[in-house]
Amino acid sequence: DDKPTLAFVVNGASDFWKAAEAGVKKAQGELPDYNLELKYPEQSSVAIQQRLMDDLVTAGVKGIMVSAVDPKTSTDGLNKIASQTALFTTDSDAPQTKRVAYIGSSNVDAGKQAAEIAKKAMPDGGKCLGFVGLLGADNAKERIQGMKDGLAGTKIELVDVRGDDIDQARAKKNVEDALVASPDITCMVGFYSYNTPRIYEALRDAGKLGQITVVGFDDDPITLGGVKEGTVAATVVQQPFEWAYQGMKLMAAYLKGDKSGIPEGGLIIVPTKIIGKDDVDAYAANLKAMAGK
Amino acid sequence: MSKKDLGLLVLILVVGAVVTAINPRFLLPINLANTSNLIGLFGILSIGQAFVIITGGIELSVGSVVALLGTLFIDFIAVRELDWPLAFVLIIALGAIIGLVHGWLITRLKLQPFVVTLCGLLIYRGVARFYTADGTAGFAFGQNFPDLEFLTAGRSYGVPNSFIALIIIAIVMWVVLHRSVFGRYLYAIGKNEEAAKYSGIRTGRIVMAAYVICGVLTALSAIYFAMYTRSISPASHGQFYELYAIAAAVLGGFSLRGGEGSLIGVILGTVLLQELQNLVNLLGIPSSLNFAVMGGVILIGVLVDQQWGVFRARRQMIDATRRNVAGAPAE
Amino acid sequence: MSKKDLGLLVLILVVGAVVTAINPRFLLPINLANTSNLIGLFGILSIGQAFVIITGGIELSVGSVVALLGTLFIDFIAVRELDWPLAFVLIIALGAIIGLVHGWLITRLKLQPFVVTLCGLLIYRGVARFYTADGTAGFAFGQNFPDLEFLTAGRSYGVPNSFIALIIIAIVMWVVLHRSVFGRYLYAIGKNEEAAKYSGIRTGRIVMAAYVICGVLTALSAIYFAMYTRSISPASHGQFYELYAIAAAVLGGFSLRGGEGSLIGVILGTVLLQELQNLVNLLGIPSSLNFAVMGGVILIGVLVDQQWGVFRARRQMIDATRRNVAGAPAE
Amino acid sequence: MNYSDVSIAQSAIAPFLSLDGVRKTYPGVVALDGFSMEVRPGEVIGLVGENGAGKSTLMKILGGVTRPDTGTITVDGVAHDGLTVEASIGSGIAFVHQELNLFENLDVAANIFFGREPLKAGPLKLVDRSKLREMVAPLLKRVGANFSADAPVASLSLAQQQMVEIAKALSIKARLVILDEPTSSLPIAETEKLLDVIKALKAEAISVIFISHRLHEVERVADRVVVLRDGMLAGTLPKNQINHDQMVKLMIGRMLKERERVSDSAHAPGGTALSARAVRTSAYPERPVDLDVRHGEILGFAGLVGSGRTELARVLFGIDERFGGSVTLDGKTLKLGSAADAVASGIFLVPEDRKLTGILLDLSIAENISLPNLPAHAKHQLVSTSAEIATAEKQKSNLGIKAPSVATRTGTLSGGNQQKVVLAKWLAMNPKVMILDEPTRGIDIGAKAEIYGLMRALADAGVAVLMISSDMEEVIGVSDRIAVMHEGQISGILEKDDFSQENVLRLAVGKKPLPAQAVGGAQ
Ligand SMILES: Nc1ncnc2c1ncn2[C@@H]1O[C@H](COP(=O)(O)OP(=O)(O)OP(=O)(O)O)[C@@H](O)[C@H]1O
Ligand SMILES: Nc1ncnc2c1ncn2[C@@H]1O[C@H](COP(=O)(O)OP(=O)(O)OP(=O)(O)O)[C@@H](O)[C@H]1O
Ligand SMILES: [Mg+2]
Ligand SMILES: [Mg+2]
Repeated sequence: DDKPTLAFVVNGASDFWKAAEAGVKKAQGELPDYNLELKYPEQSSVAIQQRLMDDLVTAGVKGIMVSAVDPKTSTDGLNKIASQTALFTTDSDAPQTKRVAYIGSSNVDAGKQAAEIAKKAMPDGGKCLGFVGLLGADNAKERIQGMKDGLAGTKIELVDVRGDDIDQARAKKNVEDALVASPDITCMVGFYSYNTPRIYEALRDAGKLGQITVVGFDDDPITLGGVKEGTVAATVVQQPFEWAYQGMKLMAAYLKGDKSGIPEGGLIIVPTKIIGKDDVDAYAANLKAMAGK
Repeated sequence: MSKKDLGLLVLILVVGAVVTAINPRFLLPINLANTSNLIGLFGILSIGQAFVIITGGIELSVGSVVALLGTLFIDFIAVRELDWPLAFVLIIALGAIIGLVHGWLITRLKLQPFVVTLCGLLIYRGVARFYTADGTAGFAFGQNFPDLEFLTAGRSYGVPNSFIALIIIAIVMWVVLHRSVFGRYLYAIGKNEEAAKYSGIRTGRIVMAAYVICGVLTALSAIYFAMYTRSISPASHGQFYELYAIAAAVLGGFSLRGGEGSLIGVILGTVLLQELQNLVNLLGIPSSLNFAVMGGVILIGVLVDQQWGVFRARRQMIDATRRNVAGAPAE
Repeated sequence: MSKKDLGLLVLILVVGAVVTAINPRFLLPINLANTSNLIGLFGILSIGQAFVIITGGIELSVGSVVALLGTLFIDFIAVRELDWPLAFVLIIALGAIIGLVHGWLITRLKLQPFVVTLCGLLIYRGVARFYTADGTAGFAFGQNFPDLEFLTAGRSYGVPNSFIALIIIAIVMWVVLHRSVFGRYLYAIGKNEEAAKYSGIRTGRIVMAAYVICGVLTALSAIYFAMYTRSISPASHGQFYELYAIAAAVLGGFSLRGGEGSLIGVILGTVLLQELQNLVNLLGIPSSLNFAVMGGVILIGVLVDQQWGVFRARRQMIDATRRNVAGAPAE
Repeated sequence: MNYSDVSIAQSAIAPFLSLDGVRKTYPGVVALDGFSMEVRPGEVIGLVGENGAGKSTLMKILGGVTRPDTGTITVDGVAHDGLTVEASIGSGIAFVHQELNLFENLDVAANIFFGREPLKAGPLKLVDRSKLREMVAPLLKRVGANFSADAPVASLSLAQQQMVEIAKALSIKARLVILDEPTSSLPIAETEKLLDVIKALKAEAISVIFISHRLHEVERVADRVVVLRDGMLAGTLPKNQINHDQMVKLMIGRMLKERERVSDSAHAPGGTALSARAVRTSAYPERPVDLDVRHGEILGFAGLVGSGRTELARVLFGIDERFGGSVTLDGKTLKLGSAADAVASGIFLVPEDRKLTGILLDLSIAENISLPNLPAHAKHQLVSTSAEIATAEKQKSNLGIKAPSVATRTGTLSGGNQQKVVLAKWLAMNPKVMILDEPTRGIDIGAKAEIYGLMRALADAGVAVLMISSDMEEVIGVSDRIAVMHEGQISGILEKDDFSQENVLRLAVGKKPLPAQAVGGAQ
C-alpha cells in the first residue's frame, strides 16, 4: 500500500519497549492514513542501528523516531537520516543534530527522583550500591549522575556501581557478591529495568528482603510486586507508552505541515514518576489497560 | 588425578589464598555457596561441551540453546501453565533433539562442527527472540514452584542443589568418559577417526551420541539458568556461554584437536573461571576488566602448561643422554 | 572463477532479483551504495580472516580488535589531536603487532589458534573498555577531518570509497593468494604443515605473516568502522564481527581445516551476508530474525554445496555403470 | 674398467658427505649410537637394516628434519653439528621420505617444485606458471608417469604419489638423493623404472642412498651396502660382496639357512568363504568383479598400480560404498554398510596405510589391540584394563612384538612392530576372512618371514586369507592361488602350477597367461 510509513526505532531488544509498542498501536488506531511500525535492531550497537535506519530510509519511510544507541557521538549519522526524513529522538536526546524534536524523559531527573526515594526511605543516611547493565551507556551515566547530585549533602552515599553487560546471571551474581563483599551496604539501586528484579531475588535468596532498601527503576512486574509488598522502597518509571503515542501523533502532524506541537528547542519532556506502595495498583491497572489486555 | 589437573587445583588454591588474604570474606560460607551455585550451572554446561570437544568437534550454539530452551521452559510453566515435570522432560527432549540434529548434520552430511553449530548459534537465538517478540520471558510476581525452586535454586545443608547436581553428573560422566567402552571410543575417535572406523567402530553413532549428551546437559543447565535469573531476555541471555564452556575445557587440559582431556580437568577449569569472576567483584576490580582477567588467566594457564611440557620433555632428554654417556657399555 | 564461486554468484543474483520483485527500492542507487559501503567494511575484515583460515587457523579476536583499535583511533585524533595520517599509521602498526603476537604464540609457543585468539577476544575488549572507563569514544560536535572522512566514508561517482578500497585490496590479495609463492605456501601449510616443513619452508614465518596480514586488514577495517559509526562503545562495538568474517569465508568455500578456498569466494560470501541483512530490513522481516536468516542461509548454502558434490559424484558413478552395461566389451 | 677399479678410484676422491659419531636418542630409545659413514660422489649406497634399526632416523638427520644429540656431519669438508632443512637442500641433498609428504590440494607440478618455484621478475614473488610446466614435463616422463602435471595430487593412487615424490627428488639439482623405501608401494614395472633412474643418477656422478627391505633390489643397484643394526654400524659390504645372505647375516646377526619361504599349505582348501558377485567399486564403477576366497587358502592378489585392488578390499570391508553386486560369507548374504558390519561377520582388513588407518599412534599397544573388540574386554560396558592387558600380553609374546611393555605408545614403535600390532588386534578376535593390503610394506626381512608364518597359520586354521601385494616374490612365494587384477577386473586366476612372474605380469597387463609347458620351457 502507498500509505506513508513512520518508524519507531528502539535501541535494543527489551521488555521496556513493550509499552512503546502499545503506544504505537494506539496511535495507529488514530492515524489510519499512516503505517506505523516499531523496529528492534538485532544488536544494541551504533553500526547496526545506523544500518537499520539507512535501510528504512531506502524502504521509503517518511519519519523516524529513534532511541539512539549513542546519540552524543552519532551526530553525522543522525543528520544523514534527518536530511532524508523527519527525524525525532526519544529516550535520550541528540540536541546537536537536525532532529525535529525530542520526546522522552530526563534521565538526570529520573536519577534525582531515585535520590528522593532513597532519602525518604533512609532518613538516617546509608550506603548505596548500584547495579546497571552498561556502565558506559548515556542513560546509565545520567541516572547515576542525577542520583549522586540528588544525594549531595545528605548522609547517603552511592559508593559503587557494578556493571553486568546485560547478562542477567551476572547481574544476580553481582548482587550476591556485593552482599558478601560489602556487608555494611544498606541500600541497593537497580538502574536498568532488569536490575531491580535481580536485586529482589538475590535478597530474597539471602533472606535479606526488607533489611536493605531497594530503589528501583522502571516497571518490571517483579519490581512492581516488590513495591507493593514493601520490600522495594519505590521505583522511578518512565512513560514509553506516552513517548510512542504522543510522538507518533506529533510526527504525523508534523509531516502534514502542522508544526504547532513542537516547542522552541524541540524538547518535550514526559516526566518520570515515582511509584510507591500507594500508587502501584493504579499504575499496574493502567499498564494493563494500555497494553489492551 | 593427572599432573595437569593437580597443577590446576594448586592454581585454584593459590588464587583462593591470595584473595582470602586481601579480603577474608572470600571464605564466608555464603560466598562459597553463591559461587558454587554458579560452578554448578556452568559446570553442567562445560561437561557437555567437553564430550563434544573430545571427539574433535565443537559446540558453539550452547549460549543460544540456553537462551531458547530457557525461554521455552519459563514460557511453558509460567504462561502455558504446564506441570513443571512435564515441561522439564520436554525441554530435555528438545535439547536431545538439537544435539541429534547437530550430530546428524556433522556425521551423516559431513558438515564441519564449527559451521553447523555456528549456524545453530545464529538460528536458536533468533528463534527465541522471535518467540518472545523481542520481549522477556519471566515469572509473574509471586508465581512459585516450590519443588522446582528447591531442586534448582535451593540449598541442602547450605550447599546449593545445583552444585550437588553437578557433583552427581560429574561422577556419572567421569565413569562414562574414563571407564566405559563408549568413553574409550570417544577418545579413539578424537585421536584418529579414520583408524577408529577401520577398527570396526560405528564412529558416526558415537559422535552423534556425544552431541546428544551435550544437548541434554545444555538443556539441563538452561533450566538451571532460567530458574536462577527467573527472567530471560532472549537477545542477551546466555550470550558467550559457549566461550565459558570452551574456556573451562581448554583450561582443564582439553585439546580442541580432540582426544585429550579429563573430566576432573573441565570441572576444575569451571571452578577457576568462577573463582576469577568472584574475585573481580570481591576485590572491587572494575567490572570492565572482568573478561580481560579471564582471558589473561586462560592464556597464562595454557602457556605455563605448554612450556612446562616442553621443559619436562627437554629435561628427560638431557637426563637420558647423561645416563647413557655415563654408563654406556663399551661393547 | 571456480564452479563454487559461480554458484554463490548465482545465488546472490537470484536473491537480489527476488528482493527487487518484492521491493523495487532495493535497486535504488542509495541503497546499493549503503550496502556496498558495508560490504567494503566487512569485506576487508573477511579477507584478513580468510588468510588465517587458509593456514588451518582461526582468528576469533577480530571483533574485539575492531573495538580496541577503533577506540584508540578516535581517541588519538579526537582527544589527543594527533594528525590523522600519524594515527592511521599507528593503528595499522598496532594491528600488525597484534597479528605478530598471535602468530608468535601459535607458531613458536605452539598454542592452538582457537585458544590464543579466544583469549584475545576477551582481553582486547576488556582493555578497550578499561581505556574508556566503560564510556564511549567519539568525536566532539563539529570535529571534522575532511580528507579522512572522504577517504573512509566518502563517495566517488556515487561509489563508496570503502568499497573501492575493498576492490583494490581484493585485487592485490588475489594476486598474493593465487599467484604468488607465499600464497602457494599458505595453501600447502593449510593442508600439510609437516610436509611443508620438510620441504624447507619456514612454516612458522609464513603462518605468522598470515596473522599479521589479518591483523593489518582488521586494523584497516577498524578505522573504517570507526569512521562509519563515528562513535564507539567498546562494550558492544564490533561484537560478533569475527562470526561475520568466518561465516563469509565458510560461505565462500573455505574449509576450517585449512588449505581450501578462494579470494573471490570470500568476497561473494560477504556480499551475500550483507544482502541478507539488507533484505531483512527492506522486506520488513522482524529484526529478531536477522541472525536466524543469516544462520539459515549459511547452513543451507553449505549443505547444498556439500550435497551437490555428493550428488555429482554419485551421478558420474551411475553414468559410468550404465555406459558399461550398454557397451561392455565382450573381451 | 671393472668395478673394483671404480671403488679404488673413488676412495681417492674426497667424500661428498661424512658422518662421524652420530648419536640420536628418543625417550627410552637410542635410535642411533655413534654411527659413522661416508658418501662419495657418484656412489650408490644401499642402506639396510631391520625395522627400527635407525635408517629413517639417519636420513632425517641428513635431511635436516632432526638434529643429532652428538656427532658431526661434514658436507664438502665443512663440519656441522646438525643440519637444517634449508642447509640440507642448500648443500644438494634431496630427500624422498618414507612417509609421503605431498600436498593434496596442489597439483603435481606445484608439488614437484614446491619451495623452489620459478619466479617472475618483480618483488611480489609471483610463480611463473608456464615455466613451471615446462620444467615438470621431462621429470614426469623420466619416472614414467601416467598422469598429467596439473592433476590434483588428491586424485592419484599411492603409487602414483610415490612417483611424484621421486620426480620431486630428481628435480633438485642434487648431489645426493636419499630414497627412503621408495619402492615399498611400487609394483614391479615402476620399480624397474626407478632402478633405471638410480643408474642414470650415478652416471651423472650424483650419489644415492637407497633404503629398501627388498634386498634383491639393493643387490642390483648398490655399489656398497651399509648395514645398520640397533643404531650402530653392523658392517659395510663392497660391491663384490653384496649378496642376499651377507646382508641378512649382518642385519640380524646370524645366517638364515635359506631364503625364508613360507611353508606350503598342509591340506587342501575348504569350501568358499567369501564370495563377491558383480561388485562394483567407485574406482571402476563400470567393471563388475567376481571373486571367491576359500577357507584355508591364501589367495594372492596381484596387479599393477591403480588396478583397483585396494578399492575392492575396502568395499569388501564395508568402508567404501558398494555400487551394485552382492557379497556372501559361507553362503549368507552380507549387508556391509560399514566396517562394523564386516567386523561383526568376521571379515577383517589390515589396511595399506598403517599410520593413518591401521593403528592409533597415540594409543598404547594394549588399547589398540582391544579396540575392535572392546565390549569383550568390558563388564557392564565398563572397560576392564586387566583383561585388555592380558589379551595384549598374549598377542605380544605370540607375535614377538618388540616393545618395552604393552602400555607403550604405538607411535614410537618401528614399522614392523606397528604392523604386528595391526595384525594382533585381529588375531585376538576370530577371523573368518582376513584381507591384508600390502601386509609387508616397509617390513624388514625377519619380520616379513614371521608375518608369512602368521598368514599360513591363519589359513591352516581355516581362515580365508586374501593378500594384496605388489611384491612379486611375495605373491608367488606365499600364495596358494593368485588372482590378478587388471583395470578393475579379475583378468585371471593362477593355480599353483601356473605360478610364474611372467604369467602374473601378463595377466596384470590384460594378456592371457602362457600354457603350463611354455612356462616350463621359458625357465
Ligand atoms: N619420533 C620418535 N619418537 C620416539 N622414538 C622414535 C621416533 N622416531 C623413531 N623412533 C625410534 O627410533 C628407532 C629407529 O627408528 P627408525 O624410524 O629410524 O627405524 P628404521 O630403520 O627406519 O625402521 P623401518 O625399517 O621400520 O622404517 C626405533 O626404535 C623407533 O621406535
Ligand atoms: N583417493 C582417490 N581419489 C581418486 N582416485 C583414486 C583414489 N585412490 C585411488 N584412486 C584411483 O582408483 C584406482 C584404483 O586404485 P587402488 O588404490 O584401488 O589400486 P590398487 O590396485 O590397490 O593399487 P595400489 O594399491 O598398488 O596403488 C586408480 O585408478 C587410482 O588412481
Ligand atoms: Mg624407516
Ligand atoms: Mg593398493
